[in-house]
Amino acid sequence: MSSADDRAATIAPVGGATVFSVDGLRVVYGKATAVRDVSLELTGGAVTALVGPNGAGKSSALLAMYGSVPATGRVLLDGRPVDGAPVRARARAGLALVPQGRQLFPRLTVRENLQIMADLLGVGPERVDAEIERFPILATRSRALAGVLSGGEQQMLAVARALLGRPRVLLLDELVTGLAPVVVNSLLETMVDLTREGVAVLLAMPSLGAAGPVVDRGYVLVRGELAAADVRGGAALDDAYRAALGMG
Amino acid sequence: MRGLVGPVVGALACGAVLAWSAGSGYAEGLVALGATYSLLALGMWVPFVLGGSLSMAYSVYLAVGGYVVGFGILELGWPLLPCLLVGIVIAVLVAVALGAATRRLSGFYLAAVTLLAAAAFEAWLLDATGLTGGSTGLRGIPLTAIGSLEITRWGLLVTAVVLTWVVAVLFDRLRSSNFGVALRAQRHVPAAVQASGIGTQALSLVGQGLGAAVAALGGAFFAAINSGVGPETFTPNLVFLAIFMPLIGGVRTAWGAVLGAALVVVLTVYVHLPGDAGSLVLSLAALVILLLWPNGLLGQLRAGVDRLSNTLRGGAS
Amino acid sequence: MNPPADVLLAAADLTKSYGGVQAVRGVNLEVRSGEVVGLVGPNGAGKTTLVDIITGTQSADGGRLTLAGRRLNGSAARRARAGLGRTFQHPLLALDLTVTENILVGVAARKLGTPWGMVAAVFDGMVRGVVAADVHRAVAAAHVMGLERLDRPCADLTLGEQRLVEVARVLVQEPRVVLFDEPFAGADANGVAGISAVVEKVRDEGRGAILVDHNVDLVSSLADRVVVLDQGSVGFSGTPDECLASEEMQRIYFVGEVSREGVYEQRG
Amino acid sequence: ACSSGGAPSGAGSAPPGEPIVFGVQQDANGPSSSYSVITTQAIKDAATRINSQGGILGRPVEVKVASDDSDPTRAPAVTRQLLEGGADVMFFTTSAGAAIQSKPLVYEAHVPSFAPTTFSTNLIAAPQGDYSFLIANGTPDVAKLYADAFKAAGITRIAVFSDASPTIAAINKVLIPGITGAGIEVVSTEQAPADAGDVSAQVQRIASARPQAILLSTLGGPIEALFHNTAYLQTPEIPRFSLASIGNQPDVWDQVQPDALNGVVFIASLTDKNPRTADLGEYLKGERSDFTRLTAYDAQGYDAAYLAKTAIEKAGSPDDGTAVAKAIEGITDYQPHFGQAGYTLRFGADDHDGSNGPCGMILTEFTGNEPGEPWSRYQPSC
Amino acid sequence: MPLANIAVSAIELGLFYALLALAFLLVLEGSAFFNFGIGPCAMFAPLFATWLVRSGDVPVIPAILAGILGAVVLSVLTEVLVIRSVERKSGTDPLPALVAVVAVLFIIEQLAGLIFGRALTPGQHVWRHAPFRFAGIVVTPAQVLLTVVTLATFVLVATWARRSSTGRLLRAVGDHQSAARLLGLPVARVRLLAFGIAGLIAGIAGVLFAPKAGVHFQTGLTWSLWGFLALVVGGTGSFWGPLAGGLLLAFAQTFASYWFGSAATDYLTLAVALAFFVARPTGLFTRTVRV
Ligand SMILES: Nc1ncnc2c1ncn2[C@@H]1O[C@H](COP(=O)(O)OP(=O)(O)OP(=O)(O)O)[C@@H](O)[C@H]1O
Ligand SMILES: Nc1ncnc2c1ncn2[C@@H]1O[C@H](COP(=O)(O)OP(=O)(O)OP(=O)(O)O)[C@@H](O)[C@H]1O
Ligand SMILES: CC(C)C[C@H](N)C(=O)O
Ligand SMILES: [Mg+2]
Ligand SMILES: [Mg+2]
Repeated sequence: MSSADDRAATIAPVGGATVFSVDGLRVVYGKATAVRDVSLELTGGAVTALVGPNGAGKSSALLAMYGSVPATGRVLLDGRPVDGAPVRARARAGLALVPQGRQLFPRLTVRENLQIMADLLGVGPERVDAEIERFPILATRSRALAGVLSGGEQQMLAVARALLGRPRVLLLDELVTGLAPVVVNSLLETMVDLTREGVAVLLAMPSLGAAGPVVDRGYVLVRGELAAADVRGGAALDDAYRAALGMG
Repeated sequence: MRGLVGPVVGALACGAVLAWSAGSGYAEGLVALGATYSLLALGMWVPFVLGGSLSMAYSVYLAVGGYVVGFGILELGWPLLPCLLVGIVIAVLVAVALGAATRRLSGFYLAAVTLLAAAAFEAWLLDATGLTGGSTGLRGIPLTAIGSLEITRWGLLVTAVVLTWVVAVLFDRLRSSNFGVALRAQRHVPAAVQASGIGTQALSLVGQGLGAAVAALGGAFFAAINSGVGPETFTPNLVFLAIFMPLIGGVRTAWGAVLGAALVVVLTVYVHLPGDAGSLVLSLAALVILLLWPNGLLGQLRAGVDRLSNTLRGGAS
Repeated sequence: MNPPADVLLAAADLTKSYGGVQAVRGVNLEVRSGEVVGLVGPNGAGKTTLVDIITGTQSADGGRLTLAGRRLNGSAARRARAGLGRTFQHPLLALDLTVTENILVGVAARKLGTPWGMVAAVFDGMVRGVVAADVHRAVAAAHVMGLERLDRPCADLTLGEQRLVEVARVLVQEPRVVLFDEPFAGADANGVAGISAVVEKVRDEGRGAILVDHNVDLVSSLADRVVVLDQGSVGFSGTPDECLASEEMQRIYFVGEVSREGVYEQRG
Repeated sequence: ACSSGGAPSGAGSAPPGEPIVFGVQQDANGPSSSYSVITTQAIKDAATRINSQGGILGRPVEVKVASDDSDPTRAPAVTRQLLEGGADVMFFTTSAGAAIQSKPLVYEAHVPSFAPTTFSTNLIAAPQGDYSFLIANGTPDVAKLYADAFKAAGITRIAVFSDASPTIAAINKVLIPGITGAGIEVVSTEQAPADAGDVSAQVQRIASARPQAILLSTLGGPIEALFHNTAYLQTPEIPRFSLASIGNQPDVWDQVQPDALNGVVFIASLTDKNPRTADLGEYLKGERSDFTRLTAYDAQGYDAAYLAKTAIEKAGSPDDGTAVAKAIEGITDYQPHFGQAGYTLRFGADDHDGSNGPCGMILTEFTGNEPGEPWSRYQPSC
Repeated sequence: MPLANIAVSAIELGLFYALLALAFLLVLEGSAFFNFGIGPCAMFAPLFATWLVRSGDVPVIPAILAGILGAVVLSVLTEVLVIRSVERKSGTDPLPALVAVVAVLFIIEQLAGLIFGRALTPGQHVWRHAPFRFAGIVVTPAQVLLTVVTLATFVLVATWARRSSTGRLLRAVGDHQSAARLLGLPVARVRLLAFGIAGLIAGIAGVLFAPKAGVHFQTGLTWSLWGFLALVVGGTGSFWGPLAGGLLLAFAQTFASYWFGSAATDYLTLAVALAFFVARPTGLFTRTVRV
């Protein structure tokens, strides 16, 4: 973990261009409103965090940004509105999501799971090979069914799938869930590397945990509404989160 | 409060139907058929709607109930009541034996094997001439007396309807009980239910046995009321019809099965349709109901009532 | 092998392989009364498989299990009745049932243990319907976990909330040994506190627990002993402090991406 | 499903007055619908003709039809509906299984009933057979006919192929003992479900028993077509005989391979030599726009209606069903529109099967895939 | 040559079962749904073809093609008009859609009875030729045609599903539909494709088998049950499962009848099925994943 601390000092200040933003996002399930009027911005080269307790609406917000659940509000990718655009169009435009839970195809092999996404994005097989190589476990089990992998292995596959299209905006729902610390560290390192290439990263999670040091700025979501916005730095975000929950 | 709605409305409906039918042989016939269908649909409701296992052997349990009544009264000279009980016991035993033989099968694999079992049973009814009367079946079953109490056809009919009411009320309670909750849970997450300490195979066996008992009751009353039963009386086709019933009526309550059964009787026998298109109209009606209201008629009714009471309450406050 | 009297769960020489993958190889493990055993290890180390073959969710290829000195075998349901309880790494709930109903399964399990129990439950259920006392138990457990609006179908719950329901379900079962498979994954501060309290309660009541999680700090703070699983076998076992300081832990857990390369070829 | 012809048939020329109701229980959608609807139509046509001839006892005839789709569970309710609708005479054109389920109801209601096409004698047997009547030659007649025919043709070893339906099981129970009783050896009995996809195993088993002929005892339909196709391919040298159904199912002829039916002998009930048959053909041609060919079902349905008329007139009123049933039992010389020219139907107190000797049947041989000439080797003598 | 002749018939029957089961499997792979409408689709094709030949004087080949097209349309309509909307409304509960398709089955049956008549309808022969006879074995041209077409269909479908990107997409959608939706895969189109191809295969199976014993309006249910049995025997783990299942089922049925007598067929079938499923409760080919 010490390496992460070192990195925290060297992170570039927030200030890249805004590559992705949502304005007045609202998600309604039946009678319940899960997300109301959420607005946030992601800047290229920065890791942004969205924290909130269970049921706050984080996943709903991410799914809405990706276009997977019906929502209202503006969504801008590179300044162009993509709300109303289908998932496929957003994905091809450079948006990627690692969803929460088991959203793989269990009876397809590891490789096939990646190929499906490669076909959707229109990227070549060499990208599939590259992403499989990123996780040694996946490389050795590329012909196994995704549904027999361990929980953490499945999570790695989900991350590999999201990275296939070299996205410019990465939405990560509970990225580190179920992953061993060594993998967490290396993944966080990967995220930081990606931001160096100008990618915007959004990490949604119920607590900052190990991700604290890499976070440039953050938002706090409570009961579907933003309790704090644009908080700079992991430590400040942690404080804001505690305050929002009334934990001093 | 809410728990009383089903029993009370159900009792009123049963009473109304009986009153309507009194005196008319035809109407009584309809009610007898409705009661038989209801008991079949209720029997299947437990394993199928609650437990999610599609056993197609229900024609067997109906036939067991019917044949035991025929054999007991005609050949052994027994009164009706012991015949009913023996029929239920045999049906439960058959169901448990079949269930045990197929205990590792689930879903559609179970449907396939039970369908074959029903076919084999039908063949056996033809072959076991000594017990079943072969192709003729058992005909001319007389109405017996219980002690000095003379049993009439009308008495049988009232009893069948009352039993339908009792079973529906009991099953409605069963749905939300420990057993019902476990049975419903194992439909989708058998591994979790097992990990809690509940043997899912035993659970569905008990469900199958319970369903078989109720179906046997239906078969027994049908045979007694119509004084005969034969190899073609209860066929697997009936079981296909019976899987419509709870879905049409609504799966959330056992009354859905009863309402569905009643609707099937109305559409296929009661109403006069041009061109004898009853089967077609029934299928179309089932489809339309499923398309418009996937929770069935009662589900839709309940939603409507809820909406109404909401607006009323909203208006008041 | 004659384990000491206070050993609740004893596993000897457990193995399990899938085709070429040997997921668990010769694992020995003990859980004593009042003890929480932390089980950590890299992804794919075999933790979930170990939980599965102990609880009978999957069958083991070999090995012996005892619970309080008694041989533990047979179906998952039988082992659960003998006193094992577990949660699943991915919450396993009946999504069309409500929160209360899902927890009620755990309550019901105590009455539906035998076929005769089931038959009795059928008659009892038909006459009495749902029993208020049972519902109270389920609701109380839900409240312990901080769950609200219990008449929602579980399909409407977030994954984090679903995990809490699972813990509540195993809680009402009152098992003698509970196996938690990554209960903290995705839990917020309240959830962590709630689940921790449950683990503490299990210990305080003289029962036992196996706690699988990747959050080593949390595991260390809750566990009396930590077992490190690596490539299917026990790499290290000791107190949390010993474990954190151990070379094995450092090697297989925190550093050494390098050392994990080729893991699967080795296993094949 | 059910429906009812609301107005009296042939309303235009019908006499006024309270109608006498013919209740017809048919199979409109089920497995027997292919022949049941034909019989029903013939009953309606007969009613039309009866009405145009002044009705029965000066009263019009009304035909009410309801379908049980050959479902015995529905049959009693449908029967009760028709009885409630005032049926004075019942006609079961539905399957025998459904008719048997309804037998107790007509017995209890004291309403006489005809099953015009059924030849399963279960229906008229005790118990509760007192109000049920048959018209077609019963199975004992069929057994005797074929026993005599086989003897005449020098055949002493036969195989029997059946479909696995209860109706056929009931028929075989009488048919096979009847044939073996006459000294013909049945060396093999094979069966297949009515919806079987293949019968080559049955054909080969039959072949290995080396019979001199095969008798098909089926309800006709796909299974009979399948058997002829398979036997024609694999054992063309063994002659085949069949019951009546195939002769009345032109659709089955189309399904059989070219020439596969050539030489098959079956029991026809119609012959040009019977003037009444020709007359009925002419009449129906005028009544029905889509008339193609007269079948035995037409004749039997039509005759059932006229038998009902005769009996009601003899009884003097349709109101007392017992009297009408007695009247039917007294009919001894009705001249039907099927059978050989001199054939008559005869009922009696113990004889609810109107058929009267084998002359109701004509053994007919297929030429190509169509019924051809009467079989030259044997015909029943009247 | 009794055994050889029976084997020829068993193969014919087995290949027909196999095609029906393959149609089932395609829908199952593409939409995780047991489409009991397969049998009626298969029945519709020859009924419609013969109706065209008889009443419209359409030549045989165009009529058959029209029949097969009809089966495709029927299958696609089942998805578009019924299953899709029922599933959308019923959420996680699979029962409403299942019951809806049983309703569709009866509707097709009854409509076919109404339109094409309730009598037995002969199948149309694509290839008129005398049966081939060698060494006492008889093989009909219809059997040759069925064999060739079935094998070709299996090779095509298996290769397509395993190797092509559309085939992969099909399997993904059926495997985890909500994940497919979440990722933006064209779920509706893929399902349509699955139903369409299933209808095509069912239609082909129907017209190729109909000449054997004809079709009538209630054949559809029987055919659905046969195909379904073949599928569960074969298992759902491989596209070759239906072929194995169909042949196994047909051989078991036919040879059991031959060796033990046809009177015992029903009992034997049940006994064989019980024994088989005790050994393999989920069929021959399976793919299992963890809970
Ligand atoms: N499909 C759904 N139908 C109805 N309500 C839903 C649905 N999905 C989520 N919800 C509700 O919406 C709210 C927000 O859910 P969401 O999954 O976005 O929360 P979250 O912040 O991601 O929680 P967690 O940290 O547990 O993943 C919750 O109250 C949840 O119960
Ligand atoms: N059914 C199976 N078929 C093939 N391989 C399997 C199967 N089940 C598990 N495995 C493999 O066995 C290994 C151990 O899996 P297990 O789930 O026990 O790991 P774990 O320690 O729980 O990992 P994680 O921390 O990621 O959950 C993994 O590599 C997994 O891919
Ligand atoms: C016309 C025949 C096929 C009728 C058949 N014999 C029956 O009894 O139903
Ligand atoms: Mg979430
Ligand atoms: Mg795990």
